[in-house]
Amino acid sequence: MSAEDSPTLVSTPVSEKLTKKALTADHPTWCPGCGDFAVLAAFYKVLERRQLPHENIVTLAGIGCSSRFPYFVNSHGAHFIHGRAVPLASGVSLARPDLHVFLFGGDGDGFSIGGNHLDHGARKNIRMTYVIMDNFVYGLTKKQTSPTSPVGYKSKTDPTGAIDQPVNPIKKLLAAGATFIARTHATQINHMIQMTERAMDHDGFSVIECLSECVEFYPGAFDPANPRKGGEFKLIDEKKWDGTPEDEVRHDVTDEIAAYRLANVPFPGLFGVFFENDRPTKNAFERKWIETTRARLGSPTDLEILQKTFDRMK
Amino acid sequence: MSAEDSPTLVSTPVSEKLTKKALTADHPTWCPGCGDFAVLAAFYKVLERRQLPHENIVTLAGIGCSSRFPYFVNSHGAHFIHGRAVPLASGVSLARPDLHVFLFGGDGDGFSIGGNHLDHGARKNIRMTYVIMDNFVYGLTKKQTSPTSPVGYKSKTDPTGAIDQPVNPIKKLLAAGATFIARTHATQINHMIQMTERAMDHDGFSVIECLSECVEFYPGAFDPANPRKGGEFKLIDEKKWDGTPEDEVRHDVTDEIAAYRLANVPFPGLFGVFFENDRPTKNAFERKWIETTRARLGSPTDLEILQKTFDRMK
Amino acid sequence: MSTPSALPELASAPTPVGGRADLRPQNINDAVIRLAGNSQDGIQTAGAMLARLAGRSDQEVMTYMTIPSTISGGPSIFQVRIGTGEVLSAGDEADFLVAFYQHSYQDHVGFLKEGGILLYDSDHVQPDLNDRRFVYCGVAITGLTVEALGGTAKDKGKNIFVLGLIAAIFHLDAEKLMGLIRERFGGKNESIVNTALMAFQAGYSYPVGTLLSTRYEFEARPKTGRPGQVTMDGNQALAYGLIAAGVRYGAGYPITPWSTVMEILRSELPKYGGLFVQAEDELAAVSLALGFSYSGYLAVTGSAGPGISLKTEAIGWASMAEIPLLVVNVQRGGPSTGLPTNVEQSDLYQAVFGSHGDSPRVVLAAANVEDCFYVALEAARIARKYSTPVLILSDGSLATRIEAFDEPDLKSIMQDPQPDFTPRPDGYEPYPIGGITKHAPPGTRMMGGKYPVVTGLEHDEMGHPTGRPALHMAMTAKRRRKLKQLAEEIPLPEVYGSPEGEILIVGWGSTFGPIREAVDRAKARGVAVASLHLRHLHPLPNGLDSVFARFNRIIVAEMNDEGLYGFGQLATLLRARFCDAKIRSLTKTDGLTFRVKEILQGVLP
Amino acid sequence: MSTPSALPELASAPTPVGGRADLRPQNINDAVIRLAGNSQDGIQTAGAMLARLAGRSDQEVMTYMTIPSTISGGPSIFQVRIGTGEVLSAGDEADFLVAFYQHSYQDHVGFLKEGGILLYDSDHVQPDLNDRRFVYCGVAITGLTVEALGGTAKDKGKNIFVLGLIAAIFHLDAEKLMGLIRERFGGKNESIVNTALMAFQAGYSYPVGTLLSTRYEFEARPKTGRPGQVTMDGNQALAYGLIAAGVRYGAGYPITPWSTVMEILRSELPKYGGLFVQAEDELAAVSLALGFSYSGYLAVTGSAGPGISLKTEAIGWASMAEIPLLVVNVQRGGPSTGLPTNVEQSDLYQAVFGSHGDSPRVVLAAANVEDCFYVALEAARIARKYSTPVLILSDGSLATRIEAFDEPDLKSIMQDPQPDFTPRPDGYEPYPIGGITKHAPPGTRMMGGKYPVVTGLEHDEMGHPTGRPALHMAMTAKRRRKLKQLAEEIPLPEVYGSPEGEILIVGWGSTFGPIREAVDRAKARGVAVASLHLRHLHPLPNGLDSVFARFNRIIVAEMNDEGLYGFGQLATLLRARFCDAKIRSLTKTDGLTFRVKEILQGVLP
Ligand SMILES: Cc1ncc(C[n+]2csc(CCOP(=O)(O)OP(=O)(O)O)c2C)c(N)n1
Ligand SMILES: Cc1ncc(C[n+]2csc(CCOP(=O)(O)OP(=O)(O)O)c2C)c(N)n1
Ligand code: SF4
Ligand code: SF4
Ligand SMILES: [Mg+2]
Ligand SMILES: [Mg+2]
Repeated sequence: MSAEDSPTLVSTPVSEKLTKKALTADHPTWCPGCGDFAVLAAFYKVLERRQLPHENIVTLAGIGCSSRFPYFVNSHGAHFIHGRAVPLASGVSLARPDLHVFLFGGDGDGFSIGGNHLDHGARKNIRMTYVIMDNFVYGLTKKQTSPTSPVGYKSKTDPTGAIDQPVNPIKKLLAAGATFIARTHATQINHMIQMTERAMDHDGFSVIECLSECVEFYPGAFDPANPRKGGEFKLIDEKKWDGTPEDEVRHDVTDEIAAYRLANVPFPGLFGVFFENDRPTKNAFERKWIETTRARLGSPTDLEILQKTFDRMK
Repeated sequence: MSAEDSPTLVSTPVSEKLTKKALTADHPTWCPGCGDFAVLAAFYKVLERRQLPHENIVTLAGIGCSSRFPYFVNSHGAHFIHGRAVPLASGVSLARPDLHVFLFGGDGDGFSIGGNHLDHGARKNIRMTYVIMDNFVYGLTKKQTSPTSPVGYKSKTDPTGAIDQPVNPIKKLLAAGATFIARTHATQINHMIQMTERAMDHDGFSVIECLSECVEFYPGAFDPANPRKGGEFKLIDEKKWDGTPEDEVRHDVTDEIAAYRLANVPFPGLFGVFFENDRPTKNAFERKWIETTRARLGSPTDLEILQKTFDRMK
Repeated sequence: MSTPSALPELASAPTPVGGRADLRPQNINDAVIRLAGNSQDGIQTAGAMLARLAGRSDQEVMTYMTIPSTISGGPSIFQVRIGTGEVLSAGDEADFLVAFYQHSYQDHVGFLKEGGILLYDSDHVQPDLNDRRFVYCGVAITGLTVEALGGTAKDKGKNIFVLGLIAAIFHLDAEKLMGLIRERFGGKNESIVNTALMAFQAGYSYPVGTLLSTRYEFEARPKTGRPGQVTMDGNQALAYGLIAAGVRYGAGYPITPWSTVMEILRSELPKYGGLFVQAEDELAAVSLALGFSYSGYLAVTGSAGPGISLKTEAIGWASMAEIPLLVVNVQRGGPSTGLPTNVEQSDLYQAVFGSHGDSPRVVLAAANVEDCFYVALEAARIARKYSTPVLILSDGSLATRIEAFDEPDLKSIMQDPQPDFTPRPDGYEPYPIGGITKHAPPGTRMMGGKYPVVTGLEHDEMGHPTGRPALHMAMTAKRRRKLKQLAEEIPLPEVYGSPEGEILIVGWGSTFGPIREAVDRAKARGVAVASLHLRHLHPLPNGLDSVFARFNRIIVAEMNDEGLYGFGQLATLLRARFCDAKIRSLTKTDGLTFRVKEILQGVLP
Repeated sequence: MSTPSALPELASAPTPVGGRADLRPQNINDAVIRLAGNSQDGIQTAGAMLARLAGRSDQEVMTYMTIPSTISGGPSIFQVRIGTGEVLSAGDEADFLVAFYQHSYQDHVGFLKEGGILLYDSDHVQPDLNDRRFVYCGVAITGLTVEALGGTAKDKGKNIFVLGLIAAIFHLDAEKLMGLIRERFGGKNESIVNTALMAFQAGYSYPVGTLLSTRYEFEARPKTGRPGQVTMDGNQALAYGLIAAGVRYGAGYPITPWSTVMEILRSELPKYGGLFVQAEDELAAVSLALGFSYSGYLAVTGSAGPGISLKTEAIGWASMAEIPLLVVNVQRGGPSTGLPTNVEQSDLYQAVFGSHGDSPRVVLAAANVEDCFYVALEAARIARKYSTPVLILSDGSLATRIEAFDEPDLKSIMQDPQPDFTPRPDGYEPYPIGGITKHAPPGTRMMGGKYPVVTGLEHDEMGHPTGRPALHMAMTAKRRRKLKQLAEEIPLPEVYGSPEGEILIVGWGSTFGPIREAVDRAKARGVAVASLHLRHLHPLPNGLDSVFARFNRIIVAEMNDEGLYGFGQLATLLRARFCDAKIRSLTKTDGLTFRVKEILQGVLP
């Protein structure tokens, strides 16, 4: 058997239209006004537009407010343990090329307890789309300093203001080798939709850091970044490769050093695609190995392969 | 009590000279020819030169061939569990400003299972000197692919050659925020000594990636990099700030982007200091908080502080 | 632990008082007041003030609260039980229910005892007045609060208005309460304090006489010769207990219901020259704590079940390297993420057996809020004396429950945090086979010139790794022996109730109160039931078998599952040790604390 | 498991043979050969060929080896026991010792039985010829090898030279051995094969007759009607068992002695269209495996103790979310990093109780190399049927020990790895309270339009998180019930030896062989000792109490510590369940497998 054979059996596109209604599950338990609602709305929109086979959508998450996402999407899904959603999703992705693996989580889940898995998922370039709802705080556990909390932020674990330098998510992802890295904002639903679509079209480990406000424990965290509140939402000006002189100064998303430099722009920073390249995925490498191996063997059954091995052990 | 008061009692410099003999403990269990012997020799040399108070040297490690280091140094030391030596060392460093905290380990210990702790130790800038003996392989467990194994390396877990893109340690450390990052080679004992001395003089989280050959499972890994074997050992040309035109093109170790660029040089890469800056340590921040708090309180005894708290709970 | 002073009459009355509330005696010595609203209504603030007032009035008090499963907002209750006798549990039934909303009324009226008083916000609640079991007392809480505060405060202030109402009904000391309000809101700007006081006054001066024919008054029973009381919740008691025990360093990662311990320590330790680090995860937290302990400062880490699972490898290292360490587990409902905001005692197995290999450790559990304080001291004493990891089990009910207890005599209790840096003589062995390990922290001069390495590999007396068969046997025995030595010094707990008889209820952790109250109630009914509370769970005290021999049935009541073979976790440990088939289980896993009547039903034939 | 065919005479003889070796019968049916040298000498290669030859010759065989604690190099032994009767343990004493160096001689001569033969390299070893207990047979192994190979190969080839010598002394089938040499070195270049064959010939043609007056020959006792044998070590058997069980995906992280399982799976699974991932740590490994299992493909993860400690949180999720998963623990000496290259059975507690909360899981243990294969099948069957995590315990002695066993009938055994993607009907409930959970893997169409979420929070039948008290009770019971149902279908293991009597030795895991051999030897001495082997450790099979009732003493022999109360880990579990005070322990923690005589000494009065 090959992992590829089987799922295709059932993934034949289904004729029923994927409506928002069909995608809606439990009513979110988030606080009224929480930025995560917008992320959910954008995700519904993307799925409606793309009309993937309903049964092939998988929504996975770790633990946190944001990680409750899978309950609110009517798709196959799993709500895992804190910080380990990337390897869970890697298992799903590597075994099942027929599925669209979406992963949602928070800054604590992704950059603190889960930070190592993020890096290794990135360097191995395992195909999945991962949206990190960054609210600069631990929401579910009620206001402790998170790895992205800015210096000075007063939380329950830093009553006089946070002192540790925060993680720079974009730099972290670049250094680790993620092949698609973007940044967006929960108040910018169209931009969010656009980023999500590009991420899911990317064949590799694609991550979107989405600033998403925690109105309960860090209200106004992104005020300056929020155009609705008079802030600025500065987009990355991507190269159009049109040969014009203006294009010279535009950002080449395949340029790692340039992306790293853009990641230094201070808060609220830039939004859009920082980096994208098409390094082969681990999914592809492993599949190739499987195929080469099997081709070399001819087409024996599983029983024949094992029998042969045992014969050598006589 | 303040953590600072006490240790000074006992750390009064000792008159006996710190000789190699006094520093030597068990005979290393490493394979004859293992690169780690040279790292140990360099460390003895550094300690002999610096004449730290013997009792204030602490040698810590996780698990791996390289992590057996503490047994071979006659100093206070601990041989911890796999991958968690950075937080162990952080505890020692934060509680005991009187101690010189040295940490040794392998690429698996540091970049694979311990990768997250490395990043968080770096961003928090916890004072310690960490030497990672990178042999591109899991030595102690006998030849599995390590996070730095190059693509194509044939190990027991990649019989047809490694396929995952390896970690780039320098990029990882830069992105995480380490404040001293250097690279050296076990065959270059003088360079190693020099790097170690600069690292220990750096007030912050200082890391040295030291290429150290595993003669048992990856002999010749660094042949091209080994001048003794006719390879090249290309040093980073650091800025001298002498105003000369030649200095223009030299590397500014405080320039993060430049350092990131240098990290892209393909194997065997460059050697020397990639990055150094003097961001305040977590040790300093926390101590300042302690001092401000205690200054505000006046000089009550521990009993008085707790009694006052209880009085408020009546 | 508090000693019984007087039996709470209302709560121990086996038959409902019945009839009308105004038939109840004016003097009461026990009342259960449940405030039911939404979590943003500040009912916890009001409830906590009642608890603190009781503490200051030398009364016993215990609170109980629920946390909604939504992230913020949602239905929530806060319950206060106040008594002049001993208060052992938060109460099975309420004497007095305050319902802020219709859902509060509907969800909780079943908890009100017959003859109890329903105080409801008539602006929101329409009770079924035909149900003649209760006394109805409707007050336009919302409207009157808005009116009193001038309409600017929206819903804010209702909680304090209700506090005033309760003060009037129970004849509480209004002056003291206003003092508490001033303390509570004092740090903020003046107008907030004034608004709160206005709300209180409005409630206090409400003409309750028009609705109720009786005013209640707590019997004045001053506890002679005892010090004053302090009022706090279990996590506070635990955190301050650690400080009293000389713990100055620690590390943790947030998780409900452990987080507040770490938040307190993070804020408080710098005052003592110490430090608490919020780590990137639980693996780092326990490792940091071990770094602190290795450095000479007995340190603490903690979590709830999921985080403790992540710490088991490092705890095993502490066993092997014989490093003292305190590990707090504020248990919640399990397994996995489970029921984060509910209570359970299902992590005992993990505490005792959770690491690979034979890795002996000490396990203690706190009985009530007061004991959270003292158990921390005992844990630190043991960790230091035996150079061993000690797990302290608390749980989600103790974490948030407020109790008043006799103020500890800090002067005689405070422990010195200072490590021993005196130079060690020549011939020092880090791991003496015959003795108990006492590490020389780094910074200590070794006069023989040989410096120690502590290690998780099996080792000889000097800490050198070794695979020598005889040595592993000897070292395993050494690590076992010290805990056996500890077992010898642990006092055999006293039986509560008749020292022999038909039934002995054995409990551990927060079931302490309900089990005692069950014994009291059974006694009142003339049934001979006794109880035994185990605070040291591993090692167990010696001599339990002789106690068990005096009873015909031993029933271990605990909040965990009966397991595959019908026995809860402590019951299993006891059966394995004593092979006494009389030992049976009374277990439950509904995420709620034991009600006294559940215990009685479970144990009485 | 092999059934006993004939008792090994030499090994079961209670009194030493004594006198001179040439007095021994020409026909033997059991010989213990110990090769002692340094690990780089290739003694494992030579030993493994002897084992394989025995397997091909329908003989029983068992090997035993030590790994030095230095990273490479250092003293090492490889022991082969070959018999035409049943070989149950690697042997308490050697009949034949090959000493490559002086230290090999010194360290191992005590292991040679009286009358045994010492074959030594006279270029390196000077034995004490005055010690008349042994037969001395000095051969200039180094010199002759160098001579035979032309001096270019340094020390390489000594192992094969010795193989030739042994073949001559034991009258082994030289043709078959040369075939094995060709197979072993065949992949590499031709000259290597030729060199090896030259070394073999040199040893085989050495005039042993000048030194020994007797040649030994194994009795020919063809096992009629049985299939051929396969020869492999325990980790190979386990890995291939997993493949036969339809496991196609897995993830792990290296650790001794688990690593070779993962190395085999990493190389083999692609042939079957599957995949094994080397993860960044054990936390990731178990999570990846859960991702595979969640996707529909029953997956495996594994480690030794330290890594299993890291997996306990995720295993708890598998309990709660009811995801099938296989978790292999190849146990080593503990606690902590412990004794990585030694054997111990001290992770049983962790296997059963290692996660927080009440998180039921299944625990099985392999008895011998053959059983490593079959236990994998049983584990996969249970995991699939009950949608549960199953822990498989093996240990460091099984991992590297080579045995020959009857070739499995793969045709009837092979399991289909294919997930069930058939669309689920309307009304599908992921977590039916009444039934056993059978997840619909992603990719499965849900005809009712409602797609399932699997979760580690407590949940209702649909997977919605809930804190409802009654539901947590019901779901906890559901998860417990399925394991009780499993317990009903597990066969009660048969008693080996007399079905009732004085002493019953209970064992689990790799103590199987030595315990059986102890029973045989006791029988030979006329003492009525029986044994019972437990393969299903959690849940335990029902009905053990009725077996225990037939014996006066129940002694649980296991390689772990006696603990605080005097009982090993399985003994503790059995005592807790049955409260039978007859159940006592025979434990040891010297990092070595049980010797038969240790068991006899321990159990006989
Ligand atoms: C092992 C473990 N540790 C800790 C927790 C407690 N916990 C739950 S969510 C969370 C962090 C939440 O922060 P984030 O990931 O940023 O998500 P948010 O709630 O802000 O969306 C923590 C610490 C847990 N469930 N498991
Ligand atoms: C939790 C845990 N997992 C795995 C191991 C096994 N292990 C020991 S050392 C090691 C890796 C060694 O590689 P590296 O860190 O590069 O050190 P080296 O031996 O190459 O110097 C591993 C996987 C362990 N001891 N503990
Ligand atoms: S606590 Fe914050 S992050 Fe969580 S649901 Fe509420 S607003 Fe959103
Ligand atoms: S195995 Fe490799 S890394 Fe380990 S001691 Fe030997 S040469 Fe060094
Ligand atoms: Mg967050
Ligand atoms: Mg390495």
